[in-house]
Amino acid sequence: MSVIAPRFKFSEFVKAIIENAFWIIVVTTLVGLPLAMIVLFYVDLPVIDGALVTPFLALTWLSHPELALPLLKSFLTSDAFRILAFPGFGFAALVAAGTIFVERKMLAKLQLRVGPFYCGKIEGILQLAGDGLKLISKEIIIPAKADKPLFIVAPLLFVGAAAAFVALIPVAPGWVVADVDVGLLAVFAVIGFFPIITVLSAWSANSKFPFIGGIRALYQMVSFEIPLILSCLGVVLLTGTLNLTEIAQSQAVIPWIVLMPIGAIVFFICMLAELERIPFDLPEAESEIVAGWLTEFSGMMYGLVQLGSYVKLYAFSALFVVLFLGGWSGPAFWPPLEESLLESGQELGPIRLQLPGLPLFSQEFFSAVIWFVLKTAAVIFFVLLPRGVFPRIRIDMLLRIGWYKLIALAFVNIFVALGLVYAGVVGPGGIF
Amino acid sequence: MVTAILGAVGVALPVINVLRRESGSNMFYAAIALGALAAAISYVVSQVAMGTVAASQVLSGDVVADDLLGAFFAIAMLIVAVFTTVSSFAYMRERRYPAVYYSLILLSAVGMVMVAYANDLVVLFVAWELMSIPTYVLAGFNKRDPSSNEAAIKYFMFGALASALIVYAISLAYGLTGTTDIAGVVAGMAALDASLVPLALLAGALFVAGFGFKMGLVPFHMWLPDAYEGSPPPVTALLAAGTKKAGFAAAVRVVVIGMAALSVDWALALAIIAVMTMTVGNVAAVMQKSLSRMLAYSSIGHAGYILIGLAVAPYSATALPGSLLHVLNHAVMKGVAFVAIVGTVTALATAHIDRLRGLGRRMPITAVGITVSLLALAGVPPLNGFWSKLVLFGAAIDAGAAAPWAPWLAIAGVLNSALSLAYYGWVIRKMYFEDSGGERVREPRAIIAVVAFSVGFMVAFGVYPEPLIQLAQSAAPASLMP
Amino acid sequence: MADPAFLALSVLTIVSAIAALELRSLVYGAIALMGTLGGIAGFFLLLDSPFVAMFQIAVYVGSIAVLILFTVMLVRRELIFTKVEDPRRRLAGVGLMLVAMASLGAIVVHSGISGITTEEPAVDFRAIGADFLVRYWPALILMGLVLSGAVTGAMVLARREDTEDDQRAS
Amino acid sequence: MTNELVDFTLVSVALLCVGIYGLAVKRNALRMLFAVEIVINAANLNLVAFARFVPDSGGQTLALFSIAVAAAEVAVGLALIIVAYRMYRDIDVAKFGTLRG
Repeated sequence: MSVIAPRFKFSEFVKAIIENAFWIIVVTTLVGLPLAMIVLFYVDLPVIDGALVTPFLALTWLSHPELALPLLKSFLTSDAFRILAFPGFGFAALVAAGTIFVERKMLAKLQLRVGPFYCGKIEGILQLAGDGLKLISKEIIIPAKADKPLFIVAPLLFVGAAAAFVALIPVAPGWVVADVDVGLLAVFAVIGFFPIITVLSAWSANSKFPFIGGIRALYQMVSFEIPLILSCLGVVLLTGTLNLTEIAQSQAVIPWIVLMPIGAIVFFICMLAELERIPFDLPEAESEIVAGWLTEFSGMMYGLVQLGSYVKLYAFSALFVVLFLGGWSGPAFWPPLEESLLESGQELGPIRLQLPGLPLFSQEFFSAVIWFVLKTAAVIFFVLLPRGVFPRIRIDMLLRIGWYKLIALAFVNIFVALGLVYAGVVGPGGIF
Repeated sequence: MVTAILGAVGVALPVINVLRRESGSNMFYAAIALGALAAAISYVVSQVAMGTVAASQVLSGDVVADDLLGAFFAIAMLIVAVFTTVSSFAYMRERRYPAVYYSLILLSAVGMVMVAYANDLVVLFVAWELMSIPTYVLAGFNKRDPSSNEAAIKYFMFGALASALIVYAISLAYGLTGTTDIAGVVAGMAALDASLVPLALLAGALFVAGFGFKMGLVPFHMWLPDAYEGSPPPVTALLAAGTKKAGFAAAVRVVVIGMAALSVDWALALAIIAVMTMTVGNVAAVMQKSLSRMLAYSSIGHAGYILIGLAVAPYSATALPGSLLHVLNHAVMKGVAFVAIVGTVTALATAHIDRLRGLGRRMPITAVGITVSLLALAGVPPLNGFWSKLVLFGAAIDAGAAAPWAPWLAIAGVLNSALSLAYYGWVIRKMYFEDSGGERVREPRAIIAVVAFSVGFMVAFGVYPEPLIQLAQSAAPASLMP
Repeated sequence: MADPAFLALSVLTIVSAIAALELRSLVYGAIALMGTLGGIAGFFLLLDSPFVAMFQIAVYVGSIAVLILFTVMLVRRELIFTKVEDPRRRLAGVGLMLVAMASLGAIVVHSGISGITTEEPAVDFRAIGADFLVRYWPALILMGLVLSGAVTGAMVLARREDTEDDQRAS
Repeated sequence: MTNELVDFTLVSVALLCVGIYGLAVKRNALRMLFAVEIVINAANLNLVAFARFVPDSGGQTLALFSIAVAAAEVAVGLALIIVAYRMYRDIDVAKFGTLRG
């Protein structure tokens, strides 16, 4: 009998449960409900089907499929859904999680290893969940001489900046969290935050390896931002707008990568550098400086930074799709369904299959999203691929590439775009 | 056109440097820079000589005015830039990064010229920055010399503050009139609602403060002696004779013309600043031990003389021409004085007045240059400085009919000139009548050339000043008279 | 009357401007300066000028703040936290600031611009582009020269002379 | 637009005064640079506010120019400060004392 764990007594167990239940009931009725009422007093509740939907009504409706559907529909068009779930952070985090798993598995296959194997029996598909649980349950260690507030806030800011980046990316016509007129400029504004957050977190750890890594990240990101911006200018010249939705829509006929391959290549290389992917992963070069600016992070803070960097990867890939690959445009996947099918359902012998309240989304929407996800996945694949193939390059080589070659190529691209505009190929009266 | 030549060459120089993959070869870059400046100056002069330049288009709607006022200042500033470049032949011989050095001089020259030509507050501001930012770097170009760095930091801090104040002033002027065009601002200021006048005055004060930092007017002059003493001497020539004059160019365009529309006693304020400036400058100059510091204070004093013209501009037709004339003359005089200091610094490694004993024997040509320029600065009759001062003081006395305080300006100016003659004379006495017993030193040829040219200039226009006065009179905007 | 967003922004901007000057640590000062710059960008958004706002964030946060932080971090760690100043001078400065604020504020409030609001639509940012190319093209060229001069000058200044000779030799 | 022009101008004036206070009192080179930035931003705020109420695009154009110029200025200023730091191992302007007179 161990001393640490006392002997289990069933009566004690039951008593504990009852005590807990008692306190929960008391606290909810005396504090929780009044608080909820006060909050609800200030919240504008939605009106659906002519009824004011209070939370209580919503709960009753949810138990009834026919009534739940309009509720769901109105939730799907709400801002909260956009920000948290679909074009916003939830979707991006899902893609990011998928990316992490695919990366590990794919690299393993490239290098004739097996990769994650045991977790979840089938090819280790639960590995990610396992890792997440591990990271959450680990202790967060803060170095004794670190600048605590900055050190704690930095990962949150990193994820926040990545989420802000995602919010600017349109996924389907009208499906974007923040549809700003100067979207591309806003993207650059958001990208500008990453080096600052990186170098601040590196400085705040008060340790050598993070600082070296942070300074490297600063050099790298700042010097590749310039060709990144310049390579986008060609697209802006051809479309005459900074709004990302309009840019994507302008490529219904032909994606700009066909007309401006140089710009696309420059953008892609800069993207690799901004994302600190191999062969440009000097800021976290694990064989030289432990883990670069991530060295001192532990537990969920490390997890947050990883999440942020993969969300950033998704966002950059999606931006590439929007700028150069035509966004969501592509042929429809299946012919539009008949109206009657939606309205009255399908007779299947004795039963009639019908869901009220359909369609939730239009056909074009599904087609657009599928095209967008496919294209993004393809770009992500190409971002991941170099990791299995290329070695890491030196910092001076990296900066030389950025300052001499890429900037020159980006200018070439701008002149190509100008030539296209002046030759009348693109623009009013042109072919496209 | 001028911008195109100078700007293209200025940007091209570092590129050539990178392409040639070598350091040194000072002469090569200097020759290119000099060629560009010569092309620019001959272009401007030929335009003026052929008479294709319009008289004065201050109130035209163009962003850049191609007029005589601009051309006049452009000639003055390009001469200074040439002086700087030529004297750098000697100074930069053993130093690094000559390509960047000359390209910065060219860029700054573009900025000065465009300040003179600018007819819109936006262009004026950007040109002002183009003039200033390279000079911050040039002032700190001697990286191993603490005093050069200190000078640069002081200059930078005050310069940055000045440009921030100018933006603020422009923002107020823009807000009050709804346009950035100087003509539009003038028209708007004239038709201002009475309740807005305090804001307009605030804008005017901020303009004066902003430009005043560059010009070295008295409440804003504290950076100037340090910056002039610490910077490399050719750069000091550029600062004292070039950027300072650009400040006056901007002031002529904006403060005098723009604020003439505000019928308040801004002129009296300028006059008070003028008297303070010349008195402080000249009194402080007496106490200096270093020749470059003394000249720095004396150039504060001269800023006061030039300001006389701006102050009495509404009351006298000859005031602005007098200012312009003195700007040109002072550019040449101060330029050659600082170039001569370059000579003493490169040959004797000092600019200290006590160490200049016997300079008349050791470096005769440099000493002649210093002597003639000092005499001209003091306004001794057969030299050009005399005529510009005469025109200026005459205008002040002339304006006495309309403004009773104006003749006092002339009196203050004459007294100050007398004071300045005293300390200039002291320097001349050190050079010629005391002997240090040193050997004769070989003088750099580039400096001999500059001295020869400018002594010729000063004596020639001292004896026969008519063409310059004519030019100044046609350059000054005439629409200002009440 | 001003709306809450405006009030919040103005408090943020002014407080962080004071904090940028007064905080003991230079790193936090730089962060507070970023707060000021971001607040100004927020004002630009309130003024329906999203282009300038985004440009402000991209330039100030993307380059200026990075440069400042980089310089701050180059400096020795003790220096970041030391703050020497003359208390009397500071007192005088605070007094001067308050007097200036009060008097300038009085001038502004009592002048004719109080009470102006506008219902007109904001200027489209495409008009700015047209302005740049049609009216202010000389300024644009000069701006290019400014930037190139500043970059070459800053590079020459910041280059270390003691180590570069070794690098060249190797 | 529910805000009045004068509100923006007041904020701008307050920032101007804070910036000038910083330049007058602080002797740390970097803090003086901060103060200059604050003044420039006050001017930009003024410009954009006036541009909104006129309404006209000129103010926004000038604000853009001024932002870009500020970037160039900061680059040069920081380079000078770095040079000074290498020489004195300090960034206090009061300690850079070689020029007197």
